[in-house]
Amino acid sequence: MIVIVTFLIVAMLAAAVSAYFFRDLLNAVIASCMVSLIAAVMFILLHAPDVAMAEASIGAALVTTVFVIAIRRTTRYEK
Amino acid sequence: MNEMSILDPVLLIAIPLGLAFLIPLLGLVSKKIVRWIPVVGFLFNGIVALLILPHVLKQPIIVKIGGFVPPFGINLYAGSVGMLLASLIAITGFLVSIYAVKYITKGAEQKYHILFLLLLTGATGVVLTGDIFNLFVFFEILCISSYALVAYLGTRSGLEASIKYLIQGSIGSSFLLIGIGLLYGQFGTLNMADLARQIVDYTEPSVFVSMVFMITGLGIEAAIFPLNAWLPDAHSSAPSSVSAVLSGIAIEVGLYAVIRVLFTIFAVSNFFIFFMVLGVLTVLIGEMSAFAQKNIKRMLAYSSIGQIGLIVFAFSISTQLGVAGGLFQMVSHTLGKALLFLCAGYMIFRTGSMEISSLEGIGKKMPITALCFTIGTFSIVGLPPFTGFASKFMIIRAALANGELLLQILIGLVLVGTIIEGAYFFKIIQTIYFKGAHKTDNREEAPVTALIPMLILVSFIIVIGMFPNIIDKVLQPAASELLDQVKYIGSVLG
Amino acid sequence: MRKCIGIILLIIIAWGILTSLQTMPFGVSRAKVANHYINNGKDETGAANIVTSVVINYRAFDTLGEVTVLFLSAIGLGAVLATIKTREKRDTEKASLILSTGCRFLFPPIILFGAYIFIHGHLTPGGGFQGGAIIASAFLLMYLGCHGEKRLNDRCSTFSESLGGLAFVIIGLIGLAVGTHYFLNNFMPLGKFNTLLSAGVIPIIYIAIGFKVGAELSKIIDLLMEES
Amino acid sequence: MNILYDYIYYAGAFGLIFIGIFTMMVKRNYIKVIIGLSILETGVNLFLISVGYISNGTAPIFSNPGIEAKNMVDPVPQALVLTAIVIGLAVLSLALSMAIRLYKHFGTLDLQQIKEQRW
Repeated sequence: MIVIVTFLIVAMLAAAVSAYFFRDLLNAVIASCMVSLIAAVMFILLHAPDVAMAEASIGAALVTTVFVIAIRRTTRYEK
Repeated sequence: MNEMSILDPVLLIAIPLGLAFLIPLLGLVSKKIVRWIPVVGFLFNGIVALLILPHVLKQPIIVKIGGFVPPFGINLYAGSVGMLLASLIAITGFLVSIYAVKYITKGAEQKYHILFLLLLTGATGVVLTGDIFNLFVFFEILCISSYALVAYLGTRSGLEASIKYLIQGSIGSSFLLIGIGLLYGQFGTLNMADLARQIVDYTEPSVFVSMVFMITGLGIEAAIFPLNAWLPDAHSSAPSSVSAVLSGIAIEVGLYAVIRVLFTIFAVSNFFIFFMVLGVLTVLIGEMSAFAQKNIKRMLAYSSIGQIGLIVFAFSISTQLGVAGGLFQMVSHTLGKALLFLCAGYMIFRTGSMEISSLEGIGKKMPITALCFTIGTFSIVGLPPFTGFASKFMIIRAALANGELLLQILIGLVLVGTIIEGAYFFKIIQTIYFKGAHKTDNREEAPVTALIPMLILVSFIIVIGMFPNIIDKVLQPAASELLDQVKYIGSVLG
Repeated sequence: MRKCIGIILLIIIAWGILTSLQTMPFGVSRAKVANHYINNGKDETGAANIVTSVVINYRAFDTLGEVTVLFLSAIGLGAVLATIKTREKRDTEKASLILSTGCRFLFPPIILFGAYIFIHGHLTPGGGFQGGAIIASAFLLMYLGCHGEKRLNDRCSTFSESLGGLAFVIIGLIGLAVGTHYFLNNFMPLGKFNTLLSAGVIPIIYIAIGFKVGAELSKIIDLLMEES
Repeated sequence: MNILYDYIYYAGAFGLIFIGIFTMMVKRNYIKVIIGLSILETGVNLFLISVGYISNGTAPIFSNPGIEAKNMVDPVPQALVLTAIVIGLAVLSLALSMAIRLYKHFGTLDLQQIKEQRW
């Protein structure tokens, strides 16, 4: 159990750090989507199924969609 | 008791929310009705708030939402402070929304009215609530509607200001939420009175950290000195009717939240010197920056920073007289600054420019607006017989009451700030009346819907300034409510 | 330069948080309020899902505020985007028949699933917000799959968001008017525990929220995607 | 091992919060700043949920009769986070609509350049 949790948290932090470093905004958005998804898994592990559902459907899916639409209507690369 | 159950303070929040949800439906029927909805809502709010006000002076009303006893459900605490500010919000909102009926012509009007209605509903919620997470939710309502309203005109400066405000404001909200989480982790409750009962010593490191988080988060909205980078841009590039409520109400409400958290939850008593110095710094920086401005709305925005500093200073004296003076200064700043922004709105609209130099000779073309503007500046600077004088006088009396040397020095610095304030406001008045009389292009007076709110505000300023006893009856119980933590806990938890 | 200031600031914050966290160890029960909800929530509200009973009953005022925030966001977004005059034109390929038929085929089940989630909010995990988000995802699928054919009906979405919000407020006001005179009081009979028709006003409020959230999230996506 | 287990969730949550704040402070691209905001919000939510956790607990739902009340995790932070997630979405979508407007007006998302070419 503890190994899984540690792995998840390290993966989550790695995703967050890579969201900081990516020059391509689309990649950064996908990385932050991954942060949200792993957070949803961790909510399940912390026995919060309601929040996990909300995080997966709102935090991961809809927020990413909104980001992608915004990037499509603006610009994709950070200079 | 029977009569009180009809006049429930929760109506002050529920009815405007319902009206805001109703606006899109009415918008399908008729576009004209929509702009009168906020007027109706705030008229209702004003009447209800003024009817409740005399009852709460004797004893606060605790509203249990959903019928659950306070630590378990959310409660509203309609005490003297809450109802004083709620009536102030309702009255200002009523006047500004009358003004906006004709003033807002560009953009998506219907959306403007919804946002405006909800902004002040959020403010009412903040001043009435007795639960810290509920405070956060209403703060978000207040903030999000302000972000959208600042960007409403879609100009470049408005957009940039709004983005700055949004970034700083959302960091502030996250900090507030972290502070709430830390408090919940330690004490297992979210009710203010219950927290206040359990927090014995605020200097304990863990409690102190959560307090710092909450104060930082709220301080961004209240624009206390190091956290106010967003304010001048946001207040100067919003539509004038919005600037009036942002300057007159939004930052005051933020400050109220800071004071409520400090006094009631943590019962802070010894680092007020720190806040006093911050307040004086805010006054001096705000007034000096205002002096250097050429743009009239930016000047008014910086002057708001100065006034906020004065209010912080008054509250941190933390005696009965000082707190009452701070509340009085809040009232007079709300009335005065709202009046100034409303007048400036039509002056800018008619001249088409925000530069002070372009206002030359407007005293002849728009005599009533210019007169109202002049009275507003006199009140803000603090000349008798207007409200500003009475409130500043009260603060000075409070500062000199103890005879401490430090307080005397600081109040001296505040007075220097006031002199700077006087200097730049008289510069504007000189421009309005005594310059550029040769200009002959025809500019008309502001329309009636704009003049009525201005004149009502002027009459308030004069009446309260001449007879400060009217409001003093509310201020004294309000100040003792803020200072008396034990009574607050007792009245909520029984 | 900015990085240095940032790192110093973060170190100060981290130090503060570390001192604070020592008083709140992980995984230990401590809350009096939470114990009350867990032990009495079942009897006082009639909902099997305690989170739902907290969200819709004990802390319903927060939820009303939350719904308002979402409403505000949709309105504010419309106000901000309304000032754009020129609409861009993009060359997009029309979706193939298989894709668009597949999307149309999937649309009703997704809506149904969303409705299931918010109707069963008081029994199983989920509720108005999650269900509303799922409904919005159905509309998103139609946008992506059936290019430009199905647009959100403006009037319909306005109706459902306004009526959803009004229903919430009106239920609250009914609670104020009847019975014990409390705003948002659970004035209806609680019914048999763990059945669909139980828990008083909770299912009704969740249905209203589901409609409102679904309409609003779809509207946000619609406003952002608007181009043709 | 025990100490690790005690603090690992908190460490994850505050790691996210710090990365988020750092991104918001350092980056100049507006969309990157908003990505930082979304990471920050996720971190705060994770922190709130882990405050309410109880060792060997169960989800606070009486889904079948055998579940006992005393082992349930704290439902209050879950309700708070539900609210916070929705508020986060509201702020993010408003912020992104402003990004679209910003790009229309200035042709760039770099906040530094925008500051320079404002007047």
